Amino acid sequence: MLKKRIITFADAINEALSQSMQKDKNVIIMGLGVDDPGGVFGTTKDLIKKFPKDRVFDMPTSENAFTGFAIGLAISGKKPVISHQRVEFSLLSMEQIINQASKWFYMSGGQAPVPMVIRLIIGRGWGQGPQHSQSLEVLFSHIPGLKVVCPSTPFEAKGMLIESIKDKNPVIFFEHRWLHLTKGFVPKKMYSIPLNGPRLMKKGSDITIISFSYMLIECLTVCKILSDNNVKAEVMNISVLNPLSIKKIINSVKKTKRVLIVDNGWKNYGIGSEIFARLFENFTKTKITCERMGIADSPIPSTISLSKHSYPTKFTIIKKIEKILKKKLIIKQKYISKIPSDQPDKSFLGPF
Amino acid sequence: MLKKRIITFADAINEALSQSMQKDKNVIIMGLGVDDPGGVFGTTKDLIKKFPKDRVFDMPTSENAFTGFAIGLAISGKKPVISHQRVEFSLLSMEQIINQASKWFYMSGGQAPVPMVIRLIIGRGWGQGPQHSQSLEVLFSHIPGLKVVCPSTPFEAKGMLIESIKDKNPVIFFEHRWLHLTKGFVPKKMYSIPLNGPRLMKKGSDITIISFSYMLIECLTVCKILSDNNVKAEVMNISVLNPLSIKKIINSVKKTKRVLIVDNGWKNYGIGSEIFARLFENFTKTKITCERMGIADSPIPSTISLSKHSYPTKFTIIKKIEKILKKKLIIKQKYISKIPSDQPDKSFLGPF
Amino acid sequence: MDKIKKKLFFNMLRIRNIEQAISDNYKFQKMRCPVHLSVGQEAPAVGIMQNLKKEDKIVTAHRSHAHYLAKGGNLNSMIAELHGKSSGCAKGKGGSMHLIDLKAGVSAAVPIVGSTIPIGVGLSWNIKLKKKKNVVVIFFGDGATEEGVFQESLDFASLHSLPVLFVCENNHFSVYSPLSNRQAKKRDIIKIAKAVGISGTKIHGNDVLNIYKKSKKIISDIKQDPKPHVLLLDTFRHLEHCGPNNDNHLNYRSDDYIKKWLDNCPIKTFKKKLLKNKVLNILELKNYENKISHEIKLAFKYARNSKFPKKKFLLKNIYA
Amino acid sequence: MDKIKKKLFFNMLRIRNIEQAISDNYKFQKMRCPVHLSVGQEAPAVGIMQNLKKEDKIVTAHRSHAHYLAKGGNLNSMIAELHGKSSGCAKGKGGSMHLIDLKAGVSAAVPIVGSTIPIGVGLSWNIKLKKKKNVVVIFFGDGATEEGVFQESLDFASLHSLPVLFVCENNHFSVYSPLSNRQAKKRDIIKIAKAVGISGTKIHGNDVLNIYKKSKKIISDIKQDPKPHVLLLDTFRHLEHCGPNNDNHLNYRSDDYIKKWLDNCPIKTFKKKLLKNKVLNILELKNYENKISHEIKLAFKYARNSKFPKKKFLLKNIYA
Ligand SMILES: Cc1ncc(C[n+]2csc(CCOP(=O)(O)OP(=O)(O)O)c2C)c(N)n1
Ligand SMILES: Cc1ncc(C[n+]2csc(CCOP(=O)(O)OP(=O)(O)O)c2C)c(N)n1
Ligand SMILES: [Mg+2]
Ligand SMILES: [Mg+2]
Repeated sequence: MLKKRIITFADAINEALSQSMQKDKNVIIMGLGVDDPGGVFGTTKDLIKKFPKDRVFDMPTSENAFTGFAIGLAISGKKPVISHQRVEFSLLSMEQIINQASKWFYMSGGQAPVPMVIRLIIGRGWGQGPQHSQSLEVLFSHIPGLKVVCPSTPFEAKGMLIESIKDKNPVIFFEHRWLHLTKGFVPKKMYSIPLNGPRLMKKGSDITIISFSYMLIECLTVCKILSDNNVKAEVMNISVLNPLSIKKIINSVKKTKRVLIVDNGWKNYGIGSEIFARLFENFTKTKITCERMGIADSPIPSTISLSKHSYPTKFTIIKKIEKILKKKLIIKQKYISKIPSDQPDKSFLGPF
Repeated sequence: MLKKRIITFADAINEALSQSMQKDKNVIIMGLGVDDPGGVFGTTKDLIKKFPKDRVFDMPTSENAFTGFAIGLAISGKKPVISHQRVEFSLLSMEQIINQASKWFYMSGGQAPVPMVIRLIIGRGWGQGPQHSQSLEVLFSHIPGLKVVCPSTPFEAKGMLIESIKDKNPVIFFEHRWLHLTKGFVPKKMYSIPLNGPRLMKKGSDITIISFSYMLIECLTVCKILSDNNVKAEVMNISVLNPLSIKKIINSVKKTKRVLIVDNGWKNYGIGSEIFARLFENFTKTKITCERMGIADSPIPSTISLSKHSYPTKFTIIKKIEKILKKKLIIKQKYISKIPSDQPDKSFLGPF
Repeated sequence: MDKIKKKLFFNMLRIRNIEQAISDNYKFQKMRCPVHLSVGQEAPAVGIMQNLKKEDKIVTAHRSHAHYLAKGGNLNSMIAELHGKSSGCAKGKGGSMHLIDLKAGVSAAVPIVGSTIPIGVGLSWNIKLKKKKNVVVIFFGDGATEEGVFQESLDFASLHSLPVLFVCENNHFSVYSPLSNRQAKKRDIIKIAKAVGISGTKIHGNDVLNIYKKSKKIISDIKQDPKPHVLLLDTFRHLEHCGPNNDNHLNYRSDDYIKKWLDNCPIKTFKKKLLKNKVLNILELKNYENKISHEIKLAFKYARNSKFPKKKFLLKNIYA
Repeated sequence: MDKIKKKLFFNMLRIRNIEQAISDNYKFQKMRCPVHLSVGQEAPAVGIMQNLKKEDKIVTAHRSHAHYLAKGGNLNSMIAELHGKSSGCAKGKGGSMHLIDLKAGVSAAVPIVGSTIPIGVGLSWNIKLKKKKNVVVIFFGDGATEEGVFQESLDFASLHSLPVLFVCENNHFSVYSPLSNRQAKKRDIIKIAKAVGISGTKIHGNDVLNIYKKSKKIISDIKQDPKPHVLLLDTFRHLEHCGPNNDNHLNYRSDDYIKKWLDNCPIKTFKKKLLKNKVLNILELKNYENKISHEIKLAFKYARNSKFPKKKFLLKNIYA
């Protein structure tokens, strides 16, 4: 009997890095603390033991410059993977990312590709507060020339990171801190998942739920609640935000005619806005019902008493779905978690 | 007989700065070249002659730090107005803008407002190329705590800048380089225009055209062409992108049922996406026809032979309207400009 | 002078015990935010702040508790903030990494490394513009000097002769990263300052008395004749980078190194000296401990009894 | 040595005349992009590049024509690029501010001040990783040293002993802004470098021979034993910051100052010396002029005769 191999998302990232480094000696890991005992939430743990020192580089807190160093490496044949333990730190390097990395291939007339990966970790919970829990996917997704990838499962994490490293373009690779702890099936062998758009997570016919990153996990739980209520939801995971491919989503909505978009970031000018627009561009004849949700449009406060209202939850999502379906839904006791809203599970006690 | 006072957009900005400085001694002007013979495309010209040296500050090319200096000034009672001659330079200061300025009031629990204005100039034409002609409004509009203002006429430029300086919040004030040269009626006296949303530019009943910044000017020309064709277009100017108020637009669309959104930036994940979404959130019962346009989703190339296809033009806009109205429209000879597409008028010959 | 010595000692002890109380109580999961404790690094805060007036301002970073307290930041509001309560110094919206007390001159603390450096320079610029006789002190770590904005800020403070004291607390680590991973051996912060026209002083960062004395002169000079100064203070953090515990088992700092620095604890060494020189006696010490412990008890009680902010505050204060 | 002197002279003259031709032809509105001409600043490019191999790389900024040409960048492709043609070195997509010639080792030029500095450091890091005996030369202006990323880049190059030569062409202005508006009087780039462990050399930026000689030694040292070096070269731009004209009427530089520097023109002074010392004679000079003028004529013809890129290329090359 074959037992499926279950590992954490963080370990899946680690394995992707390790196997990519093994396979291609041009792959280089760089970022604050990639060689330290924490190993970027475990994702780079022990790489320094497996590979020579000149492939795993701790960085000074010079985020702007080291993004430039990575570009220099990339245009001369290396494949750097840089990481920021919070997406907020990358704001120091927006000039290099937006003006340089994203346009280099284009503005060199197609001569100089920039094969690099920028891992951006989204924080959440345990009072991280306004400067350690932003999402900001849209800031990158708006920029032609950047690929923006948001895996939601350990399986995706590994396959999409391997593919992102292979890719010849600058790839912004979002990892939600709370996903690092989640577990799932991940094959041991090296495999890659093409960066070509939405993935069907669950088949259904009553409503299409579109989400990505951590919010997708909430949506999958919601699906179980819906199942209990005899509602068959189809769940689409837009794991690639840019370039955005909408075809599979259109097909799903053709079937369901009802859509809920649950954004992983702020709602206003969010990822959901673009999807919303694309849907209505495509459904000019057929009537569809569409709603969207996202993080409340304020800085995310530290105190749990407020931050618990920042994020969409199973309950607020169900409420929206009730509105769409015009139908009352019942939530069984077992879904009512006793874990405080600033912890993904009991094991997570901060401090960061 | 009263003759209306006609001045350029750049002069209107200059007047707004000058009158604001006159009125409130806390207003301080800072930025590269604010005291030089060019005077930021004329917008700060001669301020150094009218005001003491310690109110008009040339800056080193340290964009990140001087945004922080401005925050320090603002939280201690000054009202700094900083400028970047290209929006691209502000990317060096995204950390200060997004993590700090936008959240300071919130994360201080409402104790420390940050009254400052960041003037961002959007370049276009004469081969500016990929790093000197981005728009990027959405990067700021997505951030709660920032106000984002995009005047289109000299009248708006003056009134909204005066209001932005008075405002207690960080205001991102976008000026399109090509607007600087445009002329219009501007009262001499100090006046301000509230930062509260869309402005009706032209009344009509057949179609609502929504735009902002320089693209709005194109749309107003298009209106004349439409007029010739007996099409009555209503033009709405979303001069405040954040916080976005949609009510007036809804009312307009209630009447016309047809909408064209002409974005001033890239189409994908653009300003238009949010408006599109808001429209369909509001029109769940009534059927509306909605289209959007924006800058082609690529870096903007230097050569005129390609950049002329980057931007929406009178002709491509008319084409979209033909699609919406399902009707052929005639464009009179006089609208067919002999000025190359990389010049707003004959006088503009670069070099930047 | 003895009075001041006692005060310096008391202030250090107070901070130490408050931090210890946070550490002890963290496990109860009521302080639900990251904390970067200042244990071991009390001397710079206390020594320098003794020379500041209320109207002088400070800005600091993630490791801000000592600075906040030494500058006179309200203890109750700080502990309440850590508990996420609406009586907190940032109404619960900030947490430990966003301490602020405008009345006491604590202008800001934020957890983005280096970010308050230019903001502090902006504050000092305004002091100069207003022709006031005050100073801004900017606290940051060795890691923060690697941010370009540090250099940009030095440059500007020098160009405009601003009344600002840059204080680098060099604890030799950025999280687990030793200096050798991040900075060239020959790199010298005092020289970096000098190269842009700013004078600098290096003092041992655990010697509170010397810090007090030297910074007294420096601060009074700055107030007299505005110009920036850089102070470099070598020190050591006792606990883990972030969180309530000790992390010596991770071995990123050698046992010898740790022992050397623990022997050199700013409070232990100063206490020994004060007792030896009879500036302080055991009874007074006991009194100090009691007084502080009482204050701490009240602060935690205050925090616990305070209310959480109501839901509607989520969308309040986004715009002024 | 005479051969080299002649070559240095010829290369400077060639750049000067090319730039002059661009200036002269700009009014025909066929070069529809901003241009930042190098007239007056030919010596650093020519002097340093004489010591580089094809495999050595350079990066530069907005004022890049001299660097591109001195490093061996293709003239036809450059003029075509300025004309927006598909035969341009960046297929017309970049314009004057984005010159590139990978074969010649011109890795990049971009107009965001300071931005290629870390990218150049990245290139040199890779040389070190590959254990090659090459060098990267990074060209930038006095203004660029005000960007924090300059300091961050120096720091890292020093930490990892990278084979990189930082070349600051100090023309004392950033657009119209004099140094005094931007940098403290006592600020010293060589000292800034030293403070992080990098040695530096200041040479007069209009003395091509000395630049050649000093940089020869520096570059060969770097190739032998990789470590960074900073070269500071004072110089003067003859024309306006951006565009084809002279802007002396704006009076942001005094007449005396301009005269002093024009008298010190790198080409004029070197020519005088070479003629005086009989290294060069009038006939040779005439030949040089003719040869260059012929080359320029062909380049402009090439550019004019080249085709514009077709519409479909707008959306090509966004992704590799
Ligand atoms: C811009 C940025 N990069 C990285 C981090 C992650 N980080 C938090 S604290 C810290 C250590 C900084 O070291 P130092 O300045 O020496 O302060 P210390 O913790 O030693 O007091 C780092 C790297 C951050 N908060 N901000
Ligand atoms: C980040 C950034 N800020 C401002 C500008 C505008 N700008 C273009 S060239 C230039 C002058 C820079 O001066 P310097 O580095 O000394 O070069 P020079 O023009 O003197 O050769 C400036 C400020 C820019 N391009 N990029
Ligand atoms: Mg430290
Ligand atoms: Mg210069």
